[in-house]
Amino acid sequence: MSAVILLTLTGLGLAALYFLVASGLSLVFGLADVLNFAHGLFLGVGAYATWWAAGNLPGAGSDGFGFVVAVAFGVLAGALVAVLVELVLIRPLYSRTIEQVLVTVGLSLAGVALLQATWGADPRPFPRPAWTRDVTSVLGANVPNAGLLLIVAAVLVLGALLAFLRWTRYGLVIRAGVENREMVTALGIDVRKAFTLVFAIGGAAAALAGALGGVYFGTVSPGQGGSLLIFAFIVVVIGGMGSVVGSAYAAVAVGLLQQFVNYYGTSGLGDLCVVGLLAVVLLLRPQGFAGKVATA
Amino acid sequence: MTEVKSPELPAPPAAVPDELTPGRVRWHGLRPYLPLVALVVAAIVPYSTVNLPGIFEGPLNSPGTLQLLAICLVFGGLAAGYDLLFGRTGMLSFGHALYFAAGVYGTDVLVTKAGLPLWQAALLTVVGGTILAALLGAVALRTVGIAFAMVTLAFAQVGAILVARNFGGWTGGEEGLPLDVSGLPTALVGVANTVNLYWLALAYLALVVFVVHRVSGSPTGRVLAGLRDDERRIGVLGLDPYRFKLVAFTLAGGLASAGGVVYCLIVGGASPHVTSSELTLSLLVMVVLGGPGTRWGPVLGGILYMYLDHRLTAFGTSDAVNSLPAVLSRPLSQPLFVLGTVFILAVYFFPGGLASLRTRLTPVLTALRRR
Amino acid sequence: MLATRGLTWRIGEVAIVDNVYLDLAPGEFLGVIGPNGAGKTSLFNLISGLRRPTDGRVLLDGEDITSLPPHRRARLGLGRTFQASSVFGSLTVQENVRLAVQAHRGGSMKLWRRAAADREVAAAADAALDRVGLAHRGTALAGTLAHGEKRKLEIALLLAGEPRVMLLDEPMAGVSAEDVPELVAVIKSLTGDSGRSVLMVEHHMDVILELADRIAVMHHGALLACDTPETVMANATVQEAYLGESL
Amino acid sequence: MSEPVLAVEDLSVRIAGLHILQGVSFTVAPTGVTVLLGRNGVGKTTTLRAIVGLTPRNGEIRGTIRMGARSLLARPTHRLVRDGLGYVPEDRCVFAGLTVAENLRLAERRGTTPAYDKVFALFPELERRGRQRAGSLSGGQQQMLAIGRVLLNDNRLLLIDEPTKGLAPKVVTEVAEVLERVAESVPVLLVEQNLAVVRRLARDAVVLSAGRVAWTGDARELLLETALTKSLLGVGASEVHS
Amino acid sequence: GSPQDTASGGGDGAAPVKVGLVYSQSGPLASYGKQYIEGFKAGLDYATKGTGKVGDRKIEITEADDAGDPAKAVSAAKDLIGKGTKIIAGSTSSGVALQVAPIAAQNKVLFISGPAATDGVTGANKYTFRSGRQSYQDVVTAKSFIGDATGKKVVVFAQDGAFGDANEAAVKKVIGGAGATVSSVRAPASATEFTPFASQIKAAKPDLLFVAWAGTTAPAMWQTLDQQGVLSSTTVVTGLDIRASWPTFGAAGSKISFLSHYFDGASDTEAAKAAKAKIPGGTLDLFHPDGFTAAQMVVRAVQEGGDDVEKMVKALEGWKFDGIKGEMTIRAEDHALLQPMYQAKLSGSGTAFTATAEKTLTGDETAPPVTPMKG
Ligand SMILES: Nc1ncnc2c1ncn2[C@@H]1O[C@H](COP(=O)(O)OP(=O)(O)OP(=O)(O)O)[C@@H](O)[C@H]1O
Ligand SMILES: Nc1ncnc2c1ncn2[C@@H]1O[C@H](COP(=O)(O)OP(=O)(O)OP(=O)(O)O)[C@@H](O)[C@H]1O
Ligand SMILES: [Mg+2]
Ligand SMILES: [Mg+2]
Repeated sequence: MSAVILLTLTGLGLAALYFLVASGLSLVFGLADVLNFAHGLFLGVGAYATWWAAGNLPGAGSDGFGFVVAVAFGVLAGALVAVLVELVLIRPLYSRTIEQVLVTVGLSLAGVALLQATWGADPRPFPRPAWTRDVTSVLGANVPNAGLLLIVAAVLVLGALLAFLRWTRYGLVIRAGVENREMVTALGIDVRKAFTLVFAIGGAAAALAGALGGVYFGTVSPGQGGSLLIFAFIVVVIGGMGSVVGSAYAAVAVGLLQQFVNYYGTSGLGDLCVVGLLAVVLLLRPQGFAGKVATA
Repeated sequence: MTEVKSPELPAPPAAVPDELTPGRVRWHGLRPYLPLVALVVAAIVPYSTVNLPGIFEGPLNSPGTLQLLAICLVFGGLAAGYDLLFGRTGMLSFGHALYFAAGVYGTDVLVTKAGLPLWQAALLTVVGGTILAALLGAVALRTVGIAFAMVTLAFAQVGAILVARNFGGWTGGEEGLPLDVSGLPTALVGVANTVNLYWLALAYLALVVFVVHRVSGSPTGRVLAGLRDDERRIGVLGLDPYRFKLVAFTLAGGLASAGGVVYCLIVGGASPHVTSSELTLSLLVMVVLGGPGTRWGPVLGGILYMYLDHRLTAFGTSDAVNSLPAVLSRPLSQPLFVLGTVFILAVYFFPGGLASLRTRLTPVLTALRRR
Repeated sequence: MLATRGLTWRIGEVAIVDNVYLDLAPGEFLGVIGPNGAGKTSLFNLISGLRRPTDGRVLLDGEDITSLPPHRRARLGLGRTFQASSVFGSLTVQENVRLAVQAHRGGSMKLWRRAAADREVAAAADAALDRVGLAHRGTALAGTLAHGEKRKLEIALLLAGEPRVMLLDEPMAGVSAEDVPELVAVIKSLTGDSGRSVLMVEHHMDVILELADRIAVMHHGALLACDTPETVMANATVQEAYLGESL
Repeated sequence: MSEPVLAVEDLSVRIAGLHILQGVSFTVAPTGVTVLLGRNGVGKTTTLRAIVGLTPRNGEIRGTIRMGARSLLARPTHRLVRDGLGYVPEDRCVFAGLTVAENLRLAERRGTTPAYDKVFALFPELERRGRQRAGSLSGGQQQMLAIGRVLLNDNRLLLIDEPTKGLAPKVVTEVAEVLERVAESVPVLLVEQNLAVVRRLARDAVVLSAGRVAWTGDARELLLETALTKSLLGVGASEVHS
Repeated sequence: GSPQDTASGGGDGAAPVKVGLVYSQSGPLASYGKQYIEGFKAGLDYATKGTGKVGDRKIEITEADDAGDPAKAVSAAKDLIGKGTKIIAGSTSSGVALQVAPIAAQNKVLFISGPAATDGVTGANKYTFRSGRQSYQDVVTAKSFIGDATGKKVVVFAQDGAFGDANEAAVKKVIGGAGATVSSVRAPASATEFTPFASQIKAAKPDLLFVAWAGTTAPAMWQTLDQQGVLSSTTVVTGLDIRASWPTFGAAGSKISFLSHYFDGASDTEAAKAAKAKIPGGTLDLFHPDGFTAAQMVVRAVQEGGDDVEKMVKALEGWKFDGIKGEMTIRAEDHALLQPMYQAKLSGSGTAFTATAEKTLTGDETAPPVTPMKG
């Protein structure tokens, strides 16, 4: 019994991590229609900026409020980089979707190499509050606090994103802009601003995932973002392109599936099952869990 | 018709296939023979001792240079084959690496573990790779757009996981599997015979270009071009989109596994690099770098990409780079940084890829000539 | 020739196409009118196979084709145009039509032939282009055509397939007044004694009146009436729901 | 005669090497409907798009376009629209993935009260179908949405490209009536193929032919003179009055 | 020119000796590569007494980056061989070592593999040697932690793939052969969440847990083992990675018994002192000895063999010498490098950790079984 509880809670922690990574990806993909391969870079920027801030920024540290400041700095850095990327690289290519994807591919290559050139390829210990290393006993299962932290953060991010989409006009503007940018401008709306904002939010979400991922793994390394990215992609697609709620469901499904299969099955089966789930979902419901049926 | 955009990727920046534009002005009678001339020139390159300092490490006929060129040529062919899917039919597959990897590992395992003679191993591998593509394509093509990209990615990922698992020690896991050369024809073994590998790669490239060219110029190629624009319309005209896409997918898969066979011989083994989704991504990069849907673009893109990929490691450690201040020299010594940056710049400044250079340069050239 | 039996398409509770019985005799020209949103295009989608009906059957020459995919129906001689032009934007006008001709001549896989060398296909394509008056635009990319030209290309694509039953969805929409008579003539020439049947949705009443043998009126997905032009035009409901007071 | 609301002077547009417009000049009067006529492909849509600043990237524009004293060229589209230039494009361009209500909400301009009453009075269908995705609307319903979207706001000039295309005769009449009423308060530059509609609405007419202006003047005059109609529009007077 | 040309090695006495180093300057193993090259330079200096020459012949080093990709390594090797290089060394990763080794045999040049730990390099062919340790030696060292193995329960926790396979097989042979029951828990190398595996291990209640894990996910793995109480309930043995990774063990570090190939302070030999003095920073690390030893072997080969590769091979086979780690022997039968190995403990906290040697095992004690030479 305690094994099931342990696996469920740690699986949810993993799901939360996947969701945090996927949420920004899903937002940018769903709204701005950019399949952002550079998302891993934003993740890395967030993680390294937090790491750097904890050691160098006055007021920031690895514990208590200092840690919050460090994470805030990391998130800000991620958002900033995302905005820069949008302004300089993505914006001039609007309506050329394929090229946008390609630029993000190039960026993911160059960006990760840049992180590596600056801080080396080896993992560095990540500054984190001591309590995140401990476990909380839940019905006899030792659940890592870092996982619980991720779950809380994921729920908060989910709420914030939904509020953004529901209560502001931006969601509307961007969804329309993806379909037909020209027409949105012809309605008197500066669609460029909205797109930049979406990138900023996507970047911030990624950076938060990077920082919390650092807490979870205990280290930060340049390739970390990339390895999480593939699962994030799977989550985004299973969840239905660009549906934030769908991503949340999919993350939970993927996290739990992986955890339980890895425990009860043989090694590596967890990954295969996730990939299998992706294939099955797409074949049965090409639009994903939450995608609407397109009339074509 | 009340129509809704389905969540599909738009077709790639389309180029009208050369083959389908009849009556284009031929500048002179020689033009149709240019590919042949290029082929002959490429074939006699190994007889030249010309030294191109900075471009190659040694003279053209040195094994190091020929090896590099051979790898470039294979990827030129691979990119051209991938373009059959991406540039010409508008199918964005993220799993093309799988069929290439099937070629590499198929040959390697059959020769090294099963002890088959090379020709049998090669034949079996290409047939097997083609069948694999046909089977997986038959499933994956039930989806379109991003979903298709993701299903193909998922299949390729399964391949990567299986190779990494090292079942029964067959694939060598992350260490890869060196090719057992004891049963191979001696002409393919040893540094002194690198030139034969070069010719093999050249032959592969020529084969792919020829096949892709013929197919795109054929009635089927016309249908593929139509599919790229509007699949529904093709159906209403009385053609089964699924069948045509499956043929393109299978053909491209077969060509890729043939490329894998050649690559395995050139590199002398298999390593899990070839199963990674990054390889498919780099194929995409190559095609775009060159110009999707054009005859020579993908080939040039593939050659250039692989050349940079290999040569940048040398560039990164060169004195010129090392003497720069650390802010510059550190990133520049990372080959991937340079490659990524070059690629981004290329997307910006050559939107149609290398293939569009000609049309872009023509006005400049004529202006110059008039002077 | 073409018949629908209780054809119904529902989305949720709403019937978009509601229990439609329609018979199209060989050589007959049936005009379909009805207010916007009556379900005319949806009916075409069901007949051509782009949509599966929730109920009812589609018969061609007495054969049930309800479960066939679009391309199989096309091969049986069912051709259609689209209300929103859908042409192959990255191909030239000529290539567009050649593709259609080739599709008609047999869709078998020809991987190794030279497409450009097939003179017969080219000739048939040029003939089709000539008929709609687009021959001079042959080398233009279809994507860059002006709206009216795309409409003509749509018809050329249809012609190339030499269908026995043609579904035309508002062929005149957006065609400049000058070209209307010409296009009407083209469509007229398609029928006549050739035995081809046409089902045409059109809002230009004068065009409908000139071409149609019978007129079907759709309203809220159901077939309100299907009769001779005179009877239909005299129908009070049609007057009120569709025609309104004339300008 | 008072100052024109819009003055186009010597407008030339080249797209991908093609001279689509070659020195087009005309004005739009501050009241009533000015109609832009011409065969398919003469450049009517191109003209409208040049005015709202939507010429494609690979296009080249020369000449001047002025609204009052202000030059419109080189100003971004969204600013032009916010300053009161309403545009209804040829292919309607409703946002297929958004609901009808969302389409309308998107068109609300900040700082003004959207005139939903007016729009719903004109097109009750739009109110009823508020939650339907615009992509699943019928062609005519989409057209209503496209026009309704623009009418939510106050405009100084409306550019409308073939609004009656694909509409049932009854709706054509309705749209024409709507436009007639709209034109009482806002000047309209209208592209229209339906000559009956033109006859009913147009005050001034500009006829384009192969990228040039072939005729400008009073619309009634154009439609009355058989010879003129025949030579410019290629239709007999009988058709005009049918 | 002819397409079959390869430059022939300069025959006369005073021409420099070309040595090609193909290793990772970039890519995931760049920091291993860096240690290797630093060690090599120090070793060359040491073995040539600061002259960089053997006799009157200068050793001319050409470096090439393989970025961890065997294809690039093979290209670089072919290029070097084509230019007349007779000695190639390097190979930071096992994949590279395994694919370059056959190239060396096909072209009859000397290949001295570097940090690559795969057992497959030993006995690969007549021309292939190694300057580092191999997985089997790690496992034998691990065995020394449990004393008498009879009746003990041992679990191997390893990642999927060849590295894990090799370790699992070696443990079965070495410790299982000594009477212990060995079972294994395997996990994908890409795993990010280790609770299921930790639970499996815990359920098995082993007397000894042998962990073979490489890569950036290692810290998360250790943390989970610690949190789930595995580290405190049994003896856990693993290999000690490079210094930079020590802080990532965190609190878990002091609960683990380490086997070590090398760390600063593990030995106090002549060579170690010389190396310390020479390398930048003055602190030795895991892979400095591999480079250092390689240089010693290169110098020996050139001294005895001149330009004749066959003679070089003869000169290296059976050679006993003093390296950084102490007495090293190149076993003639399969070119295994017999060398001392260490048991170590990690102590400290934060970013300051120190390793101390608990016990040194001699080269003979850790000798792998002889593999028949394959080619
Ligand atoms: N996928 C869908 N989901 C919901 N409603 C739909 C869908 N497709 C069509 N409809 C509705 O069905 C009705 C019929 O649409 P259809 O396009 O067939 O009309 P139509 O008669 O062709 O009109 P028009 O003359 O304007 O083209 C419309 O009210 C439309 O909104
Ligand atoms: N983006 C473009 N690239 C190339 N040619 C174009 C482009 N846009 C328009 N054209 C060409 O410019 C010409 C004028 O087009 P435009 O759409 O303005 O015509 P129109 O008068 O609105 O015709 P219609 O009545 O059919 O709508 C056409 O020949 C068209 O092919
Ligand atoms: Mg319709
Ligand atoms: Mg127009």
